[in-house]
Amino acid sequence: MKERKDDYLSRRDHLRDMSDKELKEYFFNLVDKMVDPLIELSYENTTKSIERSVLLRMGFSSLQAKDVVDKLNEYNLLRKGSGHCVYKVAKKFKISLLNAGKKIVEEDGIDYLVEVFS
Amino acid sequence: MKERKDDYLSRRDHLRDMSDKELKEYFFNLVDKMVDPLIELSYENTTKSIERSVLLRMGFSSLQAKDVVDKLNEYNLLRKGSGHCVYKVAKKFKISLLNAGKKIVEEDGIDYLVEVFS
Amino acid sequence: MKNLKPNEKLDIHDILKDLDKYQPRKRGWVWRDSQPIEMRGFKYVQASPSLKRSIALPSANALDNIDPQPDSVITTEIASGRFEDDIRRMRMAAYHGADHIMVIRTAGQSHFDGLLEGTPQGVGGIPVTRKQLRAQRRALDLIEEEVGRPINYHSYVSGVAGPEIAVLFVEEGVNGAHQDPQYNVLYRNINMVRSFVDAAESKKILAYANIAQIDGAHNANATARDAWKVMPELLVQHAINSVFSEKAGIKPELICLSTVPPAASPTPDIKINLPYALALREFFDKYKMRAQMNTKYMDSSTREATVTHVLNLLISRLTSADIQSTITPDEGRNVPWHVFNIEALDTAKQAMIGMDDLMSMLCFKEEGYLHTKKREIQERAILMMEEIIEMGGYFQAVQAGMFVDSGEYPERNGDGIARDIEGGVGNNSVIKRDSDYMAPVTAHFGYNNVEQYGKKFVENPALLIDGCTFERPEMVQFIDELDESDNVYLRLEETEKYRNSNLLKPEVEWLGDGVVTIDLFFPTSIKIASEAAIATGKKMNLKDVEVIHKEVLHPSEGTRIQIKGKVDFDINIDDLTIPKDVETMSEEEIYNYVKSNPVHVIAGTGGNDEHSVGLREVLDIKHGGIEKYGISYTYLGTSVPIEKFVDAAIEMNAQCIMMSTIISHDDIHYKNMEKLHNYAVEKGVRDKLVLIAGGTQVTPEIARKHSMDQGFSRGTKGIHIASFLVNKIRLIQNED
Amino acid sequence: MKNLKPNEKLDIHDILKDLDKYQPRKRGWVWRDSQPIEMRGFKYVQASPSLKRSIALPSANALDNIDPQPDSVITTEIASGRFEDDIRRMRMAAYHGADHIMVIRTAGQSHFDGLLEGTPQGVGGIPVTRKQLRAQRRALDLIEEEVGRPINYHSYVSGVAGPEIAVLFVEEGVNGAHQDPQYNVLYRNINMVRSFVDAAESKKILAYANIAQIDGAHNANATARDAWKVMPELLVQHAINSVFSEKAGIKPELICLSTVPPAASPTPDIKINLPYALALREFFDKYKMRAQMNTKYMDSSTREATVTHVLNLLISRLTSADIQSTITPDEGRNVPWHVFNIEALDTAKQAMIGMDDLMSMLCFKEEGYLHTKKREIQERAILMMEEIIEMGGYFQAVQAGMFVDSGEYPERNGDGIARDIEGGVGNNSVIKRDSDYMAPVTAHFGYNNVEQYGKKFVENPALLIDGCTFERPEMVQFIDELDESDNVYLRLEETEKYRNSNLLKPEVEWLGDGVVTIDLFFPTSIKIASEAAIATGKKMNLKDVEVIHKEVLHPSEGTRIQIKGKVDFDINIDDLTIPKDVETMSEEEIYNYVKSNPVHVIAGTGGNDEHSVGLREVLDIKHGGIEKYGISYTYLGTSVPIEKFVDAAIEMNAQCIMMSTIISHDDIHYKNMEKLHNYAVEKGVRDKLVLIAGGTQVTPEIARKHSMDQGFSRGTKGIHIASFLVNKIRLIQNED
Repeated sequence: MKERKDDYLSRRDHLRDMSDKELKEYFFNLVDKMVDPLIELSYENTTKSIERSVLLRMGFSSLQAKDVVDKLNEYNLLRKGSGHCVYKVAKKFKISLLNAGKKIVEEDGIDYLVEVFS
Repeated sequence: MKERKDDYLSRRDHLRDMSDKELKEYFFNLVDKMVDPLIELSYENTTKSIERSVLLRMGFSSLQAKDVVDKLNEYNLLRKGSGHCVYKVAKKFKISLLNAGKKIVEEDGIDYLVEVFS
Repeated sequence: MKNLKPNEKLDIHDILKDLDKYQPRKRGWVWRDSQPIEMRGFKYVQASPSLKRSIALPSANALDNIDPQPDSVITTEIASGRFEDDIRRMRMAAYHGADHIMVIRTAGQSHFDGLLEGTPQGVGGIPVTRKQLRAQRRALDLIEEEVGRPINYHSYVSGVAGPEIAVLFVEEGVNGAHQDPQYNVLYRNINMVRSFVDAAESKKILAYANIAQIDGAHNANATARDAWKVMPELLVQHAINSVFSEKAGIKPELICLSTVPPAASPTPDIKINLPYALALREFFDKYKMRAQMNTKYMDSSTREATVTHVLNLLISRLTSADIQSTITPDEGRNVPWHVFNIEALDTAKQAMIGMDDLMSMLCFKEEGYLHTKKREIQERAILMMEEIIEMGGYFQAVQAGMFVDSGEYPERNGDGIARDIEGGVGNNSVIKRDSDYMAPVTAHFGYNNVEQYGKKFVENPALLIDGCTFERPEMVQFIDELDESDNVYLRLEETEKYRNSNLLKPEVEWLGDGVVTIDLFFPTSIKIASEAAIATGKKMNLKDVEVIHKEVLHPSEGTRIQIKGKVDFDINIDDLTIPKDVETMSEEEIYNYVKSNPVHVIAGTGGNDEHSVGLREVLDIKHGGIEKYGISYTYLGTSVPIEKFVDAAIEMNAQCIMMSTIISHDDIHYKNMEKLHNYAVEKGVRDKLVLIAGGTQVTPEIARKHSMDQGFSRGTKGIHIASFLVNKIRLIQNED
Repeated sequence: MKNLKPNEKLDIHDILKDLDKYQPRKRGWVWRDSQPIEMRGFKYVQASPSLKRSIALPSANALDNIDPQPDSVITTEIASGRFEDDIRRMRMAAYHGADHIMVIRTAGQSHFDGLLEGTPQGVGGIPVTRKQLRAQRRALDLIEEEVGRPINYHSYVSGVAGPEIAVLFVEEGVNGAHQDPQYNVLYRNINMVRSFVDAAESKKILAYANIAQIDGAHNANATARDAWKVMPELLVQHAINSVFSEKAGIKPELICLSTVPPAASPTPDIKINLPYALALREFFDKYKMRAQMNTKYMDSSTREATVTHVLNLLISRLTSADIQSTITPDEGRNVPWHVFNIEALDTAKQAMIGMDDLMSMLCFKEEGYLHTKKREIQERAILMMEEIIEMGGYFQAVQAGMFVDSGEYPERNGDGIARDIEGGVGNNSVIKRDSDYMAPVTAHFGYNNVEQYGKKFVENPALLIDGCTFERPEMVQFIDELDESDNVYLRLEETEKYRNSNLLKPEVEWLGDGVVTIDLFFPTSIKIASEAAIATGKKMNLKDVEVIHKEVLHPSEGTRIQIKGKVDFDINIDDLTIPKDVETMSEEEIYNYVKSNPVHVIAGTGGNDEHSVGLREVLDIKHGGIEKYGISYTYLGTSVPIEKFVDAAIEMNAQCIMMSTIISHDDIHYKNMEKLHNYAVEKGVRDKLVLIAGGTQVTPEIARKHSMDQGFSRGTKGIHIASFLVNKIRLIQNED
């Protein structure tokens, strides 16, 4: 930022007459204005790490999760959810979740996913 | 002293209603009662150390002062003041204070002192 | 695995055994059970229940060894880079009052996009892995039983693999974690969009397991040129993370603000730090305070750091600290060593107990500087937020370099840390979720269309797969070592000869590292003293000698130099003569013996020594002294001429002389012992008399070396002396 | 004698030369000139003017080395027993803020009925003699000019030769003294009648020269079993001495109460100490407070003592301290060493400045515990005095054992120190003055019939002899040495080879004593660790190895042991390689060179290191960095991969790489230096590039050893780097 002298005394004019309580309320109103867009952003998006964390919870090891997510990302399928993809393949082929993951890594399950999510 | 349980709460009865200021005044009244006899005692008495300190101030070295005071004590003359004795001898024989001291140690001046203070 | 025994070392092999099958005993954070306690007549208000096993402060030995515990959770940070050595330190720390153990993470892991496995060695901390976490949690499960208080285990959810690490933490029983996307953005140069998206997921996961979260705002203090000028910004940073966390699902009572008194003496410390502490606590009263000690104004003096930290603890006691972190006083010069973790913990315990219930006596002035300054900090923070919103929000503000500027807002020096919205590690890695996006797991944040598979899954998406690892821990896969050249087994092998063997080597952080510290004063300038110190270290057979601290006492009269270096020899325990414990007889046995064989003791302090407290305690019946067992004594008082002891013993027909001697200057205590012995010989009574010397600088060995029959030091009780005396008198009588 | 130069040692031979002719420059006590000051934008309220020369706190190096001085006079206590070694320590202490130097007296002198002469060695302090006093005062006269602040010199008027010693103090320019007859009575077993009679004379003499008087009440804390239980008695003791002193002629503003916070943690320190401090200050507000630190609850841990002392300083700042005494943190284990006097002084300065103006923010609660407890202590003291008077006065009370009883009055445990009115040293030695008693000297207390020689002498008895030594210092006789086998010349001879020679030996209290301290941790029990430590010390070539501190970290995992021992070798300065100062060029010269020879630098923190403050300070024009001299730079940020430095240098055609590296764990900083060098070699640019490493653990030697051209550490300014860089670039260009 550009350099600027301390102009606190002139800037604070509108705060001067607030009580301590009002000041605190105003503070948290401003916080909400900063934070709400960030929460919204997080609500609507995912990342490779999030997707790997989903697979971990589904019983994958870190190595397995990485391979599955990388493969799904290659095919632009993470927008559907990695867990979702694994779930779909497992259901479809009536195999375990871990085997479904393996199938995806081996690109066996990818066609099915591309098709079902198209 | 004999052992005694803490009886503060019963003993303090007469102090309870004093203000902080009154308490302080009372405290120092009691101090005076303890200290005045000690000051009185000091006013009326002397010691070998006091007498040596007088001689030090009169220009005697610690070794000289010790000898003079010991000699005067031997002849029960400290009640007159060691400095007094030295002063008397110096005046009488028209010698310096230090020489007067020497004279006393050598028992030369003692007779005169015993006489003049009798 | 069997419980730990205090007198047996924890065996790391035991910890590693069957680790793949170990499951943590519990999840979630535990606060101390804050409650008033009473001990030895002292009432403590801001306190918590005593430990089953602990080590009291050194001076407690004059106070019946009481070890009152304060109310705050107390943190220690461990960072040796070898988790197996950290574990030993955890155990030491727990005994000294730590119930929150932060194991620092290795530098650089935050840029690793994924999880690490195995147990490679780290720099300045360990690589966080499942195996490392599980081994340490397993050890802590044992240690918390040993000391009798739950211990919170803490690690770090930052970097580009946050959500995965958060899952790991839930699965492995981690109880507290750092999580603050702003830390990634400002200090790790991780892309800000990625950081916030990941953070919401991470926080939701932490929330699930009631893991306490600590933010990263304190790093601004450590980074800014003048740490106290970022106070307004700190309020903003705390606010962003706290409110974001709450909206992501964490309960306010598990959202902890990491706050550091930003200034330190020689600034007017409390004048700067107190208004800030109040400003913060007033605004953020629904959250918790993790009070950290100052790290910014630490040099290599451990004394100076200790004083600064006591002043930090004063701020905690004047305001509040739910978690009191400790910073080791050596952090300004090296990655913390064992002894300094313990020093920091003792300092916290000592100061917090010492300042117990401080605010029952004090209040804050409601008018004047304190209120004005507190309010000013708050207003400056608000003004900063107004400008951030005006700029278009947080991302734009960071991009413009609004944060960690060295000017106190609204002053700007133009030296803030600016990050590009489209830059940093992990840029462009965020993926928009489609409308049919779904994740069949517990604690997933954000849009999750499980409804497409049935309404019943909305509340519990993991039901779709019959539960995830959070409900079914047995699903977790354990990976052991991946790196054959860097793992705990190799490290253990290297130091195996020091493990449960007869070989010892001094250490500071790793078993057998051989490092020792030497404290030296040379009557010369700092430059010459430094070189002389290194030369001295070499002559003392040290390798790798380095100066770790310099202190000018006067430019020409003298300099203090502390050096470290490595010894390259081992100490074989078999070669040492370990003194045996003085055997104590039963009270009954002593009493009966003395009843039929009267024992009289002559006691006093020798020579020109006026310190009689210790002696009177071992004599007096009221203090459990020898009188209790029917032994009679004549107390000659203080500064007793040596001859008088022996003369009195002859006169009173005594069996024993007990001479107390505290002053040890110029070896006067030794000289008096020899004098006592010689005079007794001269008088022809030496063989009939038991001669005992006592005093703080007296040891049994020293006393015996100087012709006494026995010596007693600090901590001696009447029973020790009475036992020795009765034994010795029996021996003498048998000889006769 | 010429003034002291900071870079030259004080020569004890100079001090001793013509000492018989030396007269002190002034008499009387000097308070600090308490006034607000401002420094580097900080305002200090409880402060005093800066010293001309001083050594700031270590961390001040991050704050432009400011060294604000607090308002209280600050005391240090020196006790090596050799006055010539004490003098060197005084000089060090003055630089660290001491302006009240107490030289402790040797044990046992108080029973000597007369003055000692010469300079025999003492135990735990020096024998007070004229020669010793004069030499030390002479040294202080020089030292106070060196630091630019008057220094108060302090000694002891107790024992059976009080009045003589008081005279000596006036004659030799002593400025402060302990004087309290109760100390003689209770702790030295000197007859009480004699003590009080002597005391009045002593006090009158002290009063004459405006010597500040400190009482001895604090000794009751150190003696009582539970120090806080004597609080009521302490008020009584203070009252007796203060009022007695005032009646003997001392001005209230020179009557100082020696007060110690009686309790220490793990008791609830402030809850006990604060009400007491208030009780005392309320009653004794016309006198001065000499706040001493606690000595009772000190063990061998210097850390613990330091924390206790900071809490003591908190009491001083919550209430008041006209004189702030310091207790060395090693007092629990030995007669203080040089470094610990300095530690104690730094602790006081740091804490007092840190807590500057504390009470502008706080107030005491007017109702409740604090007031109730304060009042209770005062009332208990009053009840005690009532009983004393009832018993027949002070003498009777002492005889009955009223004092230093371990019960809190009115509780009595029957273990007080009882003394016989007709007992003790000097019993029956008081002589009643006759009505013609006379003493022709100044400052004589009590009955003095000078009127018998003329009315005009009443106001000035010394006129009778044309003035005494107080008016005519030339009358004072100087005695040099009396003991041929024990005097300063013999001691100087023994250590002459270390005095202004090329030989150095480490020391702790005496020149060439050879004592060093080693700090060790062994992963084992306290008993084995102690023996292992002694064995280690021996293997490190130490003689007389002794354990001075033990700290259990865990009963089986580890113990800290500190040992001391003596080295028996000398270090020859001629054998050392003393690094030269980096020569700095003039700003002008650098600026002109860079103007015609553009210099560009690539800078960043290396590897996984996020600490950038130090680097940015030496770069930035605002902080006086290299930019100021026209040197341009590219800042690559933090955690820069090593290769990137070299690649950027090639790309930007830079002349220099500056890599900052703070993390030194596991020698990562060395490894990165080598890596940088090797990569530059690999890329074929090493000989054209200046490689500089910087960081707190980097030294020029270490950096050069690891293939850098130069290293820079703490305290580096832009000009140092710019000078080096321009020089080096010139060299490279000349080689081309």
